[in-house]
Amino acid sequence: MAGYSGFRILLEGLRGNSGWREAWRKPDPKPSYDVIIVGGGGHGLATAFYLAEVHGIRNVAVLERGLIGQGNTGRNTTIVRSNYLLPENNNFYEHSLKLWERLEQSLGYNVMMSQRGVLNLFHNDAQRNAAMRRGNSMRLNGIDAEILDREGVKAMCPLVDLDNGRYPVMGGLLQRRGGTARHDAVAWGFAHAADARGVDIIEHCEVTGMILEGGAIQGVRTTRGEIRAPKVGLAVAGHTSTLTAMAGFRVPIETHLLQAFVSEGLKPLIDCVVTFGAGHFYISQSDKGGLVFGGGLDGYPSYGQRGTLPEAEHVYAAGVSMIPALGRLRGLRSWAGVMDMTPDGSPYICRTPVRGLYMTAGWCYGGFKATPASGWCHAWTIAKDEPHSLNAAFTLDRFREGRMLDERGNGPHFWAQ
Amino acid sequence: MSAPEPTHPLAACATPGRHGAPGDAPLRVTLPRRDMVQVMARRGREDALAEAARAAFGLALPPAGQAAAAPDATAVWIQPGHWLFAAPRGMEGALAARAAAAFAGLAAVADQSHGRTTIAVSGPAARRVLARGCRLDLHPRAFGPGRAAATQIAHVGCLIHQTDEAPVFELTVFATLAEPFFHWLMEAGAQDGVLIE
Amino acid sequence: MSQPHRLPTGGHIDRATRLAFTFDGRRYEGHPGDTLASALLANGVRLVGRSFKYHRPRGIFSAGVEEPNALVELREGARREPNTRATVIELFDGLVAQSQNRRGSLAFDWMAAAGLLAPWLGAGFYYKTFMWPAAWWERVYEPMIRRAAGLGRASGLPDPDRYEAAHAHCDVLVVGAGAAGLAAARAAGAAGARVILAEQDALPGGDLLNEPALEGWRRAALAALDAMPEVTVMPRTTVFGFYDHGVLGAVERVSDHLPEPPPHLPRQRAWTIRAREVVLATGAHERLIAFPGNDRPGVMLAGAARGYARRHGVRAGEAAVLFATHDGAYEAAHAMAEAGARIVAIVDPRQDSAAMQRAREAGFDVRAGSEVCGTVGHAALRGVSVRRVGAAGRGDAFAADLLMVSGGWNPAVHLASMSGAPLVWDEALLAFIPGAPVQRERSAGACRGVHGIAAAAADGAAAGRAAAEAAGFAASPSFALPEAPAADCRPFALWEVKGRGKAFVDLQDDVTAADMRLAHREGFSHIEHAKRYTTHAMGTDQGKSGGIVGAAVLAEARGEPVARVGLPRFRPYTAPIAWGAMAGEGVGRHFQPTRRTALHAVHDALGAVWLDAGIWKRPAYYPRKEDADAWASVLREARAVRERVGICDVSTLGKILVEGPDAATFLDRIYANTFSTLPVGRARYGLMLREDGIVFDDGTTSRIGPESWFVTTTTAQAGPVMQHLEFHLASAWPELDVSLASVTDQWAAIAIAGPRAREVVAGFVQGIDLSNEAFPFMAVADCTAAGVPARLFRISFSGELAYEIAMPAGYATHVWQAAMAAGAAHGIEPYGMEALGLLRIEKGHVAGPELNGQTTAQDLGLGRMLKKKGDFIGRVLAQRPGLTDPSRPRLVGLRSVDPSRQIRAGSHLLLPDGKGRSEGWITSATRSVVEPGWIGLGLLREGEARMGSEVIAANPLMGEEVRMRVVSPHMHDPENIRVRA
Amino acid sequence: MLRIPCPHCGARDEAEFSYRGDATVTRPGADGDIAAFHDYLYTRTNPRGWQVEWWQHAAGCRAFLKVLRHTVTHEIRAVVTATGTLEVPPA
Ligand SMILES: Cc1cc2nc3c(=O)[nH]c(=O)nc-3n(C[C@H](O)[C@H](O)[C@H](O)COP(=O)(O)OP(=O)(O)OC[C@H]3O[C@@H](n4cnc5c(N)ncnc54)[C@H](O)[C@@H]3O)c2cc1C
Ligand SMILES: NC(=O)c1ccc[n+]([C@@H]2O[C@H](COP(=O)([O-])OP(=O)(O)OC[C@H]3O[C@@H](n4cnc5c(N)ncnc54)[C@H](O)[C@@H]3O)[C@@H](O)[C@H]2O)c1
Ligand SMILES: Cc1cc2nc3c(=O)[nH]c(=O)nc-3n(C[C@H](O)[C@H](O)[C@H](O)COP(=O)(O)O)c2cc1C
Ligand SMILES: [Zn+2]
Repeated sequence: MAGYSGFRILLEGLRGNSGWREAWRKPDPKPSYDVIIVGGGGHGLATAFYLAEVHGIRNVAVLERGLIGQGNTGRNTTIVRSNYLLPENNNFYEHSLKLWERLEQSLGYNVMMSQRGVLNLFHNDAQRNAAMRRGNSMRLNGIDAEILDREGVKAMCPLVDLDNGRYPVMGGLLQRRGGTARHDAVAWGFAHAADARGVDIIEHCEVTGMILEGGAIQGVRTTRGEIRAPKVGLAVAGHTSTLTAMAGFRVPIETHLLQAFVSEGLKPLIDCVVTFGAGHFYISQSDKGGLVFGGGLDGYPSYGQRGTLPEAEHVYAAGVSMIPALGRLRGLRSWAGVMDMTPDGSPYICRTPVRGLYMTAGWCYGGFKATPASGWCHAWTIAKDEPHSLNAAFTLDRFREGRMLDERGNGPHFWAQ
Repeated sequence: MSAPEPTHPLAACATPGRHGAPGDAPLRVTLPRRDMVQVMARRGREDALAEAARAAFGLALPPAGQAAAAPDATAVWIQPGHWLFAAPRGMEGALAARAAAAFAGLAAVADQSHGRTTIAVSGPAARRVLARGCRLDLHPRAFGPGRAAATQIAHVGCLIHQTDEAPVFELTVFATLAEPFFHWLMEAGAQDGVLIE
Repeated sequence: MSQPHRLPTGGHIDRATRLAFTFDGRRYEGHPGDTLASALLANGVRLVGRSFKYHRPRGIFSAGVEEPNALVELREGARREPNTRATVIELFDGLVAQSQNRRGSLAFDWMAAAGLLAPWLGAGFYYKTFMWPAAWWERVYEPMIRRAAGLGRASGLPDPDRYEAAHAHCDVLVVGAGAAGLAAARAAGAAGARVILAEQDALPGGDLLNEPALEGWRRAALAALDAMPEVTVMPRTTVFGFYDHGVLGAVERVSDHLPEPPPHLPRQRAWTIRAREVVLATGAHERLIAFPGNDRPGVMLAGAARGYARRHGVRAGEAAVLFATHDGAYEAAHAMAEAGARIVAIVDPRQDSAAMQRAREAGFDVRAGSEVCGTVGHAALRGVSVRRVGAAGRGDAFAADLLMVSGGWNPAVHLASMSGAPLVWDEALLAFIPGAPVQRERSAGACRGVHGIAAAAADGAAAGRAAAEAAGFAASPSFALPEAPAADCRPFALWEVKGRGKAFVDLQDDVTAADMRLAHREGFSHIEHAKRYTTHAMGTDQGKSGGIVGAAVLAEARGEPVARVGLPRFRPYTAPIAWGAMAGEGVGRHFQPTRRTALHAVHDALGAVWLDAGIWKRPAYYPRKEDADAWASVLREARAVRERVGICDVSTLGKILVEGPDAATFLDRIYANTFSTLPVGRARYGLMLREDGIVFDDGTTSRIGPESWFVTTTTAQAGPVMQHLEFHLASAWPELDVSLASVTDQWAAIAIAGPRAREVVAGFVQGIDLSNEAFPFMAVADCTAAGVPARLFRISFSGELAYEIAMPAGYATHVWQAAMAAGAAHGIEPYGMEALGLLRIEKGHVAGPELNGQTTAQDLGLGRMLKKKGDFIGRVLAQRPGLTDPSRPRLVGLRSVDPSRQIRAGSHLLLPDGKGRSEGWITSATRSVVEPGWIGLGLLREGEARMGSEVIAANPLMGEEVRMRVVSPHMHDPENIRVRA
Repeated sequence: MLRIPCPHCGARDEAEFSYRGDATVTRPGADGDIAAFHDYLYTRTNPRGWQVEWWQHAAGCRAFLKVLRHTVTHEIRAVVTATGTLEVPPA
């Protein structure tokens, strides 16, 4: 199947766009595969892509209970960055950012990765010092970071109210290489590219059970029958506990609710991604013109994908407090996703107590940016049955060991991450 | 040196007079001076405590959501086993001493006379104004004289006690947060007009 | 000249009053009762906007919230509000509006050239291109796309208006005040229920406003509601979302119909409504039909044309064609004829119907079995092409300037769907209606497919009565319902007329039927994928009139019924809502409350520079004229403490009274060190861990009675510590008899520190022998201070001889002044947070930057405090290997080798030969007064072993590298001689 | 928005409460080892369905409550005080 290009667009335009074909096939499941990936979000699809691309494992199925990209991948606020504090995290996310930087070309699909800059505001000495520690950690690890003073913030995002809010702005930590990508296109692009490499992407196929023999995985039961494979990778975000329960073990994950919002379409207004340091709020503008924004967790476990009014009010209030010009604009739509929260805010890409069963999970509300590296490391771990050094710390038993990766020192509370 | 009159937490911002819109039924606001103590029952001594309260204060300890009044004191249920006793401002520490003596062995007593402050609001606009921040249903069918409830208004914890049909609501808030609370009240009341007495 | 299309009589218009307004700089007039849209139509303005992608000319399409085209920038300056639907803007005198999304003028929009590229700009084209060269995406392609996309322009200026929140509770909430809603509210109200009737329009009535014959009933209903004290009618109030547990959100537009909000009134109010029962009577949105050129200005929904004629007294066109698939739309033709328009033709794919016959009797040219297959004109409709259904070719041309379209009605099921109700397909109505409710909710009238005013009213009355009964009220008396003949609204299934030219299913986002088919061809066949691929139903109207049409086109492509395809998920908001309204009043300076200590005014009078510590305001330092800069003030204050005596407000520390027979046991389990052994009248420094073994908080806790303890916490953790205590008492040790009371607000506290502290304290404190023997370090006693009862603690954060005195907050000013008076002779100086920070760093006391939620007691050099015996929170998990790992960074002191070189917290510590690998970081930094120069605290790997050696404080962000010497964190008086003096 | 029926205060808005985790785990006693505390603090059933969880009526009576709530529908079926017990219904 021919790839996408400007030339093809031109040609198809002349032919009434009749020659386009499915972006990925819609195969029926085969009885068995070398590897089954459960979950057709960005992470699952990326895992399949890298299994095929890097490890030459192409007899792979991605099983998705609904539509691909309709989980958190399709409902997140699309921020991509690698401005982490702990070396385990910043190395991993930097690897991810590097993959993002050439993702279009790797996939042959425009995921609209846009390095518009991610700016985290700070409002007091303590926050500034923490930003310094983080920014310096990034720089020492070869990652770009800049500290902005108030003038720098003003220049980067002129609409921010520096002075009149409850907590005047002191400055910001900027990662220019951070930015946004088009969420749906990430799922579709990985699907398109994985499919082109032979991966079967099977939608409307829910995994309902695990086939285990002697402590090892042999395949899965699904709404479309049994499918066998010696290796199974889970990439089901907030549903991880449900799947591990099928395999007979529990994990340190609690599934929480996070809302996001979009405004009406507007002419370019906010050029970068800005996060408020004085309350839970962050914002960017999509290429379509909508302001995409969000805040903190709603505060309780939920698989319900619907948010609550008081938390929305808090997000809006923080928004106008940061940028008073937002007051006269309008919210168009709100929605929510179900987050796989971990007790330290860091993820798992690892083997599990069941032989042949692997997982990438625990992405909290920050896993979109991880999509390529999560897939890359998950694929590595599956292919080699051992972690790559980039994900060696992202284990399930780090809490037994007391080796938490707690970026913000929030402690062992899932809902506080 | 003798003890001076304590500074009122709202001394800097509650200026008597008319504020906001010139309506004919403004929200009436007064700042009654109260002593308050938090009384916390010992495990299993609630009955004895109730008895002691009756003897010493002449009131029946109210159940959840209620307040009880005697001529010189009120008691408001605030949390399981905890009541807030209030009396008109007297000698420093007198109410706490009286409660400590009456409830010795039955309850812990924490003086909160300086830690809380009460703002009484009344008039036909009272319910309407409170609804601009208060999440509780204060409609006569749902609330009423003798009812009390702890809640949060404009991010500030607030104990609401309706003392009167009129209605009169007494709002008891943390002293260090009284100013922002009062600011909210003034803003919320501005469209109806506020009369600070 | 003005208002050539205004009818002389009729409608809810006050013709006696004239309102002036401008659109794109031209002046027009209208009347109270007009919307901006009706006034523009009255003035003959047809072209009002440009579409999103192709910048096609667009006119007014609807008469309500579903408007996709007529979006304008309303008002000017800081009040400019983009994307405002002209169809819901109530006209006011002096209104200013501008068209948007154009380059050049509305009539000559340069961007319209995009239309020529349309074959290449189909759905999702951008995913397939702009990839090479890679760098061009961000530099060339994307900026181009961003500029072209988007609709209106934000002002970019702070919104000058105020908003507020409001809360409501009711037995029955009725949403929508059409015939169904009015009847529902009346029935529920008559039963005695507390009712709220919310209506987004300024005038309650819904479709009744288009029915002069039923005006009497509408008024009677409103009068009846007005007479019921427990019924509240809320006009201009849009219910935007249905949330869990019977909670709905609504926005009331208090002042939007006025030039600006009157003094003291907010612009809008955001209501949170808790309803026992909900009646949804939200009516229906009329459905467009996809045919080539269906977006030409002059193409309008039939019901809208009828409404403009009947409600607003405006003739939306002179020569009108009706294209309808059901009888319900025919009233539009009659209304237009009454309004004096010529009905050129009625085009209907059906062969015959009651309405068609009546139309023929009225003398209209009814084209049965026909369809509109094209439109003529550019910025205004000039003609319509009509052909037999399914025939090929261009058909017959009719000259017309108004094409009224109705493909049926889409019940407004948004709220029902948000409440969790499934949507079920009604084959007769060709529409989705709400299925069995999940919450305590029911729909009535057009929003569940009950059409016709009489039927809707009866349905509403029944729903209102049932709702009141479900809320516990007895059945209500009945009342008169309107009688009106009902037209049949069951449409013929004609979704799309295929032909040359663009047939839009989403007018705003320029999504065509062809785009939907392309999406299917590329595998985006599910409605949710198709939506995202094409942006169908993602505009500000969220597909209210065309959403289902797109679904039907997709269904045809898939070869499946529409019912199988379904609609994209409904989400808040039913209509876009102002950001400011959702935010409410707690914004800007009031985003969080400002917490002040009892000494706030004192600090203000001393000229304090303020600092935010959480929500508290605390003095940072007290500048004096002679101080060259802030550091001069800070050093002066700190020096006063080291050399003489200083006074500081420490009221913000959390204070908790812990009392009861089991209080000592409780504290032993809460703290990592032992408290039960502490005698009455003594304080002890305590360390709390989290259950995961990380340090949670520290503070000094005193035993003030055998069973009574005064716990202090850090300012930041006061709330979390209280919750931590309450949680463990409730969950882990419910058997312990302990009472907890927060007394943070009751007690203000002042620290008096410095070598002369004792003399100063002696000057105003009575009732205590202050000698070192009688009142040693860590002693606590009640006393009298300046005549008021107080409590004296001999504790020190600064490292000097120091006291803290706590007094009932109302006396704080009095005591402070007494202390200042007593200290005057000793050179007492107030010191703020900056000096306090300096002093504690010199002393090596940890604070927030070290207790950052990532450090263990060992990390901080406090490991020996952990008791060896007995359970306490964090004990077990603190023993995990990762937390006892000797290679973890340890607390050290740091001193610049070159004293003049500044160091900063957040710098990392590198070994001189360490190849840039971070070995730790600086947690706190300050200038020092003991030994001038810069010092800091840091966490450094193998910290103890590196004492005396040099490290480099690297701060690449600031481009700095400073040589530091590793020293003991206890840089000042490590033997604690001064505090014990 | 949840409306949580506090046994002391009646139905109140979710905004007055704070969630405090799964209430089916209990803190191991003094003899608990790392494994026991690990399970108590970190390992979660995280059911897609009924869950008994801790909520504090923080802005009201400050009581810690056990709430039986469904994590998909958000329905609250029962609330008891801290020492009460709640049975988790079968999925
Ligand atoms: C509102 C919101 C904002 C966010 N913002 C950001 C952000 O700005 N930046 C950022 O980096 N991250 C962000 N995130 C987080 C990010 O979206 C996620 O971490 C990431 O997308 C997770 O991708 P995934 O592929 O793991 O999960 P998903 O995309 O959720 O994919 C999991 C898939 O598994 C499927 N599945 C589940 N159970 C089964 C089963 N039994 N059988 C088969 N399939 C199953 C699901 O249907 C789903 O499609 C945000 C998340 C949300 C909700
Ligand atoms: N314009 C029309 O021609 C039209 C539209 C719909 C229904 N109908 C007819 O109306 C009659 C049915 O009466 P009905 O009462 O069911 O519908 P209705 O359209 O008369 O009334 C619905 C009312 O609900 C209001 N509303 C909708 N959503 C709202 C929200 N989220 N918040 C606040 N208000 C909201 C609308 O503004 C409207 O006033 C029938 O005759 C039906 O055929 C006509
Ligand atoms: C980055 C981003 C931008 C979005 N922009 C829009 C938009 O412009 N219009 C719109 O209707 N929805 C927009 N959405 C929301 C989606 O319509 C949808 O609500 C979301 O993907 C969740 O799916 P669901 O509502 O079907 O559960 C956007 C979502 C995301 C993640
Ligand atoms: Zn309660």
